[in-house]
Amino acid sequence: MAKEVRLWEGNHLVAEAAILAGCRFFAGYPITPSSEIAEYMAVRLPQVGGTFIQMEDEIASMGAIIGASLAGVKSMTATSGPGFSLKQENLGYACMAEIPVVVVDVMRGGPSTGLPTHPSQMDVMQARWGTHGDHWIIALAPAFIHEIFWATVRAFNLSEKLRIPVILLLDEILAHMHEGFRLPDSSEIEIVDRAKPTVPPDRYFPYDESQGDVPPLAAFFSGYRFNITGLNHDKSGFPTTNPEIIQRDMERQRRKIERHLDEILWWDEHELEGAELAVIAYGSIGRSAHAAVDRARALGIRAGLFRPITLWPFPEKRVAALAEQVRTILVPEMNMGQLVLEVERVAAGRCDVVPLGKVGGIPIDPPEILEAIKARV
Amino acid sequence: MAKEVRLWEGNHLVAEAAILAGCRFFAGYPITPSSEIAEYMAVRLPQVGGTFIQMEDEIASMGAIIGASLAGVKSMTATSGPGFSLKQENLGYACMAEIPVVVVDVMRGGPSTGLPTHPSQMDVMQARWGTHGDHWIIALAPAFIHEIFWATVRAFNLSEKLRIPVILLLDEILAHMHEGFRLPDSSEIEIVDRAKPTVPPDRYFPYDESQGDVPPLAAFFSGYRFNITGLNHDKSGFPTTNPEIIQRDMERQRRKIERHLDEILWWDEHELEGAELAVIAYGSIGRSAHAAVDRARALGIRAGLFRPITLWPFPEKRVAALAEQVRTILVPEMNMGQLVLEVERVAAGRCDVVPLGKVGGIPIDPPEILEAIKARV
Amino acid sequence: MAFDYEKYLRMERMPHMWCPGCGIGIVVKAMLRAIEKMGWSQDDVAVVSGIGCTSRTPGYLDFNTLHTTHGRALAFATGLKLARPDKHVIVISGDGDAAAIGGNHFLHACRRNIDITLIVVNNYIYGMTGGQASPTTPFGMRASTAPYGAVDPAMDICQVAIAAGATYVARGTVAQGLLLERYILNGLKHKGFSVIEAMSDCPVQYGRRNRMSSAVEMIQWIRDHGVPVTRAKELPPEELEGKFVTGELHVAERPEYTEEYRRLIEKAQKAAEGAHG
Amino acid sequence: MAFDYEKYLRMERMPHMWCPGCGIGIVVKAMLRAIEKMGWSQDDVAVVSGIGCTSRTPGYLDFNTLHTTHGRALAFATGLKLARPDKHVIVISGDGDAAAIGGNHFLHACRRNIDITLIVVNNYIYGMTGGQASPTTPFGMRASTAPYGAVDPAMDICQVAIAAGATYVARGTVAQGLLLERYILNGLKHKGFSVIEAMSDCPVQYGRRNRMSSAVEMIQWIRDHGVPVTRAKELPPEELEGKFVTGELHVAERPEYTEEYRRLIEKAQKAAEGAHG
Amino acid sequence: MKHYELRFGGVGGQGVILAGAILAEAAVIYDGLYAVQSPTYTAQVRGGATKVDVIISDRPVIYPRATEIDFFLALAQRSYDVFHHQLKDGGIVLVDETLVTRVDEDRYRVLRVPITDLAEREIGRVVVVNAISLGLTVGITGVVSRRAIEQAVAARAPKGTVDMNLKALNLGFEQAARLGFPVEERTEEAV
Amino acid sequence: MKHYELRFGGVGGQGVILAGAILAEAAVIYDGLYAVQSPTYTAQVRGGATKVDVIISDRPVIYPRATEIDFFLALAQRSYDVFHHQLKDGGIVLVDETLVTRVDEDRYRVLRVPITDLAEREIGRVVVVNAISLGLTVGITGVVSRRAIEQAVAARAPKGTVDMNLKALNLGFEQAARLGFPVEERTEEAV
Amino acid sequence: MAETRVQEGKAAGAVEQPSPGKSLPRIEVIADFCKGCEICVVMCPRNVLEMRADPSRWVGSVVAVVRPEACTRCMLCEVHCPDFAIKVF
Amino acid sequence: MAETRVQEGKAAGAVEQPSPGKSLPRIEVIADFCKGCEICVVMCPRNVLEMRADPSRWVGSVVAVVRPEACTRCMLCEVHCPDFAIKVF
Ligand SMILES: Cc1ncc(C[n+]2csc(CCOP(=O)(O)OP(=O)(O)O)c2C)c(N)n1
Ligand SMILES: Cc1ncc(C[n+]2csc(CCOP(=O)(O)OP(=O)(O)O)c2C)c(N)n1
Ligand code: SF4
Ligand code: SF4
Ligand code: SF4
Ligand code: SF4
Ligand code: SF4
Ligand code: SF4
Ligand SMILES: [Mg+2]
Ligand SMILES: [Mg+2]
Repeated sequence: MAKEVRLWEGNHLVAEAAILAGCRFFAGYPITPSSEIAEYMAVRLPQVGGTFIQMEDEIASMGAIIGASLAGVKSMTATSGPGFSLKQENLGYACMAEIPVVVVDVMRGGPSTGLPTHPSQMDVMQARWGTHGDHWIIALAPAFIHEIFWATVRAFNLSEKLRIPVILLLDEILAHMHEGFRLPDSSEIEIVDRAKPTVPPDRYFPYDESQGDVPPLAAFFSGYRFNITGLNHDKSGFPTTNPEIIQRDMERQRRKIERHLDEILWWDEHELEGAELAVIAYGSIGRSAHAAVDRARALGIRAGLFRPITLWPFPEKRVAALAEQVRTILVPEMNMGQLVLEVERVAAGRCDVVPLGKVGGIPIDPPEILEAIKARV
Repeated sequence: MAKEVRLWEGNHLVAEAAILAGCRFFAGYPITPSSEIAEYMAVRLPQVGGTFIQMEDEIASMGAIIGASLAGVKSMTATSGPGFSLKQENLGYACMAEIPVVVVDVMRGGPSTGLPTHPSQMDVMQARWGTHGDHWIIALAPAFIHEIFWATVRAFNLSEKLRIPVILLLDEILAHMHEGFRLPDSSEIEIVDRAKPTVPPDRYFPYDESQGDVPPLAAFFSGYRFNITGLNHDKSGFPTTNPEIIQRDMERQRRKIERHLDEILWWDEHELEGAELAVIAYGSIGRSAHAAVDRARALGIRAGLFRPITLWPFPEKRVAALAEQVRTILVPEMNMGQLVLEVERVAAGRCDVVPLGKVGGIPIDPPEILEAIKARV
Repeated sequence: MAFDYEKYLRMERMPHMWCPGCGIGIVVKAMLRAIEKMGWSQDDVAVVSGIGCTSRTPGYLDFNTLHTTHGRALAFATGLKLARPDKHVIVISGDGDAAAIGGNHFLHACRRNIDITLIVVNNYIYGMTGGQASPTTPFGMRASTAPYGAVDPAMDICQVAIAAGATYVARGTVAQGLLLERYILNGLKHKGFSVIEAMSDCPVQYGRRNRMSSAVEMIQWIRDHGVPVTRAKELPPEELEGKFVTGELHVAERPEYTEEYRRLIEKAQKAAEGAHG
Repeated sequence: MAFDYEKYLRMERMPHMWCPGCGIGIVVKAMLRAIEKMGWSQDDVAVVSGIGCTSRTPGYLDFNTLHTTHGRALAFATGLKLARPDKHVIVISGDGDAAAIGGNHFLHACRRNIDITLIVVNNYIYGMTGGQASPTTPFGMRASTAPYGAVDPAMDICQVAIAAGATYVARGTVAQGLLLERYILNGLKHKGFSVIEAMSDCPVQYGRRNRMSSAVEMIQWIRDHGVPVTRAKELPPEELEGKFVTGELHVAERPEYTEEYRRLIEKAQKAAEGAHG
Repeated sequence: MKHYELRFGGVGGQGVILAGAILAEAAVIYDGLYAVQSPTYTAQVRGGATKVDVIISDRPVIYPRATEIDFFLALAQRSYDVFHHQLKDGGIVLVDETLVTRVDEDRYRVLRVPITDLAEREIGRVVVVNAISLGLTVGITGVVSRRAIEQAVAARAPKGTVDMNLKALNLGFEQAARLGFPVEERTEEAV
Repeated sequence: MKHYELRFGGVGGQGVILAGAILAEAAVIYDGLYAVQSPTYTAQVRGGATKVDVIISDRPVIYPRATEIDFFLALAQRSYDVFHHQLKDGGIVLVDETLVTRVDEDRYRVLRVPITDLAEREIGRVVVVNAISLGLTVGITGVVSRRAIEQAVAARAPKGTVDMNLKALNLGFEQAARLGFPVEERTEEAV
Repeated sequence: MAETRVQEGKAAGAVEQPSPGKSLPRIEVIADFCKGCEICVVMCPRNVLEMRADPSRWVGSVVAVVRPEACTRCMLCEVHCPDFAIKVF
Repeated sequence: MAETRVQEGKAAGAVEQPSPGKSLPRIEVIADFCKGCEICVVMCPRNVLEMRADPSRWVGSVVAVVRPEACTRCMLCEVHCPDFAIKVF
């Protein structure tokens, strides 16, 4: 039965989308501006037979969702900057142990307590590098209400498919804005569940490369008894210090990303054809840039927009090609320059890369971006 | 009185250097391979009238050193990967509040519990981006025993001078190796203490731009009563949500780094003259690369070494110039490729940048680097 | 005669941000009167907090004031106190700050018996973030994250403090500001870690969700649910169900941490000299 | 008759890595005998740990085993248990893991009274990292970070557990493996959060520094310093100084968390249906 | 193309953010338009200035914040001061005249209504300030249909307060008419 | 140029890492050479294979790990197996013959001494295995002076054990001599 | 309103009669700080205070001193005013 | 060695005499697991066990069963062997 259009708060839609994607466990600790996700889950999860728990802190929340996921239940947590910092250690555990989980970080002004009720895009680099040690992670930054929905579903699907934590990065504007959206029917939603082992228990190994880059993950209590550890491990999940095994294991983890780029990478392009200047922007500033590009085009300026939704892994190839095409890439972000560093790296000198960072809790609006575009063409 | 040459363990020398640099407070939580720093401090600090405390966890340790530093006492903590992740939130507080502290991270294999007793260089990006929100930080990665000493002293001096947290990045090899070193006399050591206010208490503001990019920091209990918060604040240290004030404050913080690059940046060059290939390596792998370059030169290969000791801020200008000079930059690291990303960014396509990452807890030895050099010339 | 609160307030930052009828102000006043009675110079006092409504206190007070991260006030305070054991460090925390995310630092400050006074303003809720359940939200009561009523039992902060080793533990209420002042005063006088829990009202985030929408109603509820410790001892457990015990719950003498550390320093220095001599 | 430990061991990973005489193995055996008595299928049992020597236990056991991060075992276990309330979750932790870095999760697992059994192997020290002081290192005893003797008083894990709300709390020792087994068994039977503290020896990192270099000496010390709770009640406090009380220290009935949550789900679903109908 | 940017400004607790959501709901659910409601909090607790932007359009809304505001409802001076800057020259400013006294008359078209007084006097409850404001807003701007705002208000009104809120909404429309904005015919089947 | 790379391998608890430090101290403090001692732990607790590299040179040591080992002392089979690979062809392997039995005779020059047995039999304490090993190492390689290693051992020996350790060291030198390596003259003022 | 009174018992030793030798109590309200919470009103054992509506304030009301002559200077109003808005001299 | 005996009291109900009807106890030592800690030796109330030096092992010794006939099958050795190295049948 087709559902009606409703006005959705970004945070609430994340929660509802998670439930539709199969999420049945949420552990969290309140923090502005993400708390509405927890509050919505507190109401809704028990209605669908799931479990919401408010833990004693963010560290515990992150631990709890890994535990629940290991029992085969799709799990999520949500937080903002300070809480995201606290989750980093256990987030790294999920990377190492390859446990599917979804972590929402609603970005607010930072560092530290910063500007709790104001938007920022300051956790973009942390999302990639926040935990210690080499690790791979996926981070999605939707911009429109429907993207918030589909990015949440995709976060779960990628996480399940690749046995990897997926970060959903919102900013406070998107989290708190309300926008009209019709919830799709469950038949319209493709849901991916992690692969289950096909071998009998005595031949099951949770990190068995011979089963592919993403070996199946059995659920605890399902008759497959195995070991999970945050130490480097061999294919059976037991600790090892063997350098070759470890190197291979890490390479396999990297391959999980590299070989699935087609499914992971997601972006939007707007007016890039014939563009001499490309704006690269994401999240709510992606919308601002979209508006600015429209205005620029209206003025006859050949500007276009590349709006990555997948921030990590970064869409390197496409951006490299873009750098080849345009003379300038402008990168407005609500921070002092973060993703622009990655753009610079990928552009590799092929064009000018111009940061347009701004902090203080107010967005970069279309006129400001338009000004910057004009100054560069 | 000139001291004798002694065999120093890297970790112990960090601790002794800290004491000579004026450190009188250490709070920590044990973790391999950094624990010897705490253990040494537990013995030595009370001997010099200082205080060592083992806190309940790394979060508390980080909080305690900020508290002690605010009372005017130079403070340090030491940890390794998992603990470094846990310190991130309060590390960001030190950035925001601009409290001088020194944090040692002895890198071991990661992510997660990883390889606790084996070396890595996997926390390099985390050192820059581990906490949420925009922030600036200094990270030093010494390679030789004398550098360990001087980098520790410099960490304190930069921290005091710039009111910024400084990260000292060792790897397990450097932490546990013993090497001969003669402790300098205190007269040979330049010690920088944070600027004290020169204005009377009623005109004192802890973030007063008019006092320079690094406004003086009064000690608690010194007759200057002021407020410190992790919220964005105005010059007086009270919370503000004024975007202009915040933007200016963040820009001042960035300037603290930019205007003091001369003092902050520190690197070693070896055989770069006429080099066609430059190796960029740091920490113990910097030593390996040095040996490899020597062997390459002996074979008539025009290779040289750029060995940054200051990793963050990255010595952009020098590396950009190098990228102009050479055909290839080779970046061996005990990780899957971290600092190489920054090298790529800075090289901006001027030359080939080749990663040589390795994980699994064993170092990249000179023959391996030599092989890679040969393959590229 | 009116107490001169202005002496201790940063008047340029007043009026404060707390909601009408919020009990935090009552606790802060009791604390200021107690400090005045100690006769301490403002320069010698630090007030440290975490994050939350309660934790906004330091910003209004003219001491050395430190607004830290959520739950970590005691960790920062421990460093501050160890750096200057001769000065006075007071920590003020909300129930979430002290007992949820800050629970571990609370445990260990108690254990060390470090000479810090901790005031916990227990309003049963996360006030600042909008009414989520706290570890002290009573069973069955509502919060934005407990829409069907809390299923977690509430923590008794004072009992945990006692078990963990705090040497002065008292519980007062904002319905009895003068008693509260006395407990805080005794806590400040006490050498060792002292915990004063102040049962307080949050009409906006807790009261509103639990049929007590005015501060007056909540304060009444608090008054009615507190049982003085002397009386509590005589009551059967059933009658204490859903109530809390007030008064000085625990006073003990144990070595204080900074003094022990001073002794350790002497010992270490003597040993080191011995080694040289 | 010899107990069939092999049934529960991953024999291909044996012998285990613990030092000669280390008490952890004694605790693990008691735990395995208790599990056997419960008659549980190995598929239905998860053993979860943090980091430390004790926390290496899961790797040797043929259950669903989870070796998490330092101090966080109870957090992971809480998620696991809530996801499958019908299964059995046992956590085994060291004293540092449970009471230092893990203190907060410990407090709140006790408070929630979630049906998990926690076994704390208290060997007074951080074994794995090389003998640093733990929150249970007795006052004055030496550790690598307490070279002049510990100045922090030791935490009484059981007392904190009781104050925080655990409903089965017992303390045994590795000198009395059969009693320990009985406590663990009663803990496993108990519906609610149960804590069994096992006083254990670490000859290498603790004993060596404190003039008990052999396991036998340490186990003797443990035997001599435990006072059964029945006897402890009769002794004056002075005589308990420096000793620890053993036995079942606290057994209570309180609503169990996952059952309460099941009820909440029913309530929520009824309410939601009501809203639809 | 229809594209209208509105801003409601007040202080925490007044409920302007909810009012913005109701207006957006009227547009999206009942009029089939596109809309974004986008709030700004300047303080975490009561008493701080807050605002909400509502952008209503017949095409998808790209940028979710108002940049060229057509209509600004200010229920607190502080809020006016902080948030009026993005108003178009000549844009409409509607203020509660007892609460907002200093307005830039030269730049904007200023309308004054004693909204809070009316709420107390006519309905007897201050909470209906929002419903009155919505009536005024829609009456003045016509940005959504009367029927849509009625349905939206009714759907959001707490149990037992629907009539009171619709009455207040109507009062708003009447006030708009009084200010010279035409009254759309009343829809009776609203509830 | 003098550049000598040594490796001592054993299992946790045997103290080879300390032995490496003492040798490095002999070089640095008493012989005025450059040296790095660089340990490797493969397990956090007892019983795992450990090794320590000592590089002694008359110039500053660049790379702190051994890559072309001249001399390898192996006190455990496991340690030999894991750590012998970087030994030079023809390099010297000294093993405790009761603990290490399988050695690659074709590649290395293998010397066998029953070090642990000697410690028990001649000195009566297993702990002196390290001192004997140091005597052997220096006796065989001459990498530091006898006087230097004596001073280093004496300085590191726990109170009351100096004589025992020096006796063990001497035993090591004697064993080296027995294997055909010349004995440097005894320095009496060592302690 | 008797049932909403919240009083601190004599235990705290604070409730006194006005002493004849002293001047009459002066009760000062800092209206800018008063948030109209009514706590002082219910705390006062002598009905000295009352709330007064004031629609010009976002909180809607402010306290007023209506029977100053009855005041015993017990300080309960001052002690319990969370807003530092009432002072008894 | 009497003074180093660590015994679990009768409370645990475990110390029994060998029952004449049953076959003699068989005590199995898994030498590969035994780390020579001596705990079983001091736990045994009947002096059934003894340590034996074995320099070929890094731990230096291993347990030996010297008086099997005295064994009461009380299981204290087995229960307290941390290394799963001794079994009493
Ligand atoms: C690490 C972190 N997590 C969460 C938050 C969000 N937060 C701020 S205050 C608070 C709780 C406030 O409750 P309480 O401590 O009881 O203080 P109150 O506001 O009730 O006085 C929370 C969860 C934060 N600032 N930092
Ligand atoms: C976050 C973090 N901090 C510190 C460590 C280092 N660490 C590993 S185990 C351990 C303590 C072990 O002590 P305990 O819990 O008592 O266990 P035991 O080894 O004594 O059984 C520590 C501090 C870590 N792994 N992770
Ligand atoms: S939200 Fe609650 S605790 Fe916070 S200021 Fe308001 S009433 Fe006080
Ligand atoms: S170090 Fe201590 S706790 Fe760890 S295995 Fe050895 S004896 Fe046991
Ligand atoms: S001091 Fe205040 S409370 Fe007491 S009688 Fe006077 S007005 Fe009433
Ligand atoms: S208690 Fe204070 S704020 Fe409340 S009504 Fe009285 S004077 Fe006003
Ligand atoms: S069972 Fe073991 S402890 Fe008991 S008597 Fe026999 S050998 Fe001794
Ligand atoms: S207790 Fe076990 S490990 Fe120890 S000596 Fe006896 S059999 Fe060997
Ligand atoms: Mg609270
Ligand atoms: Mg321990």
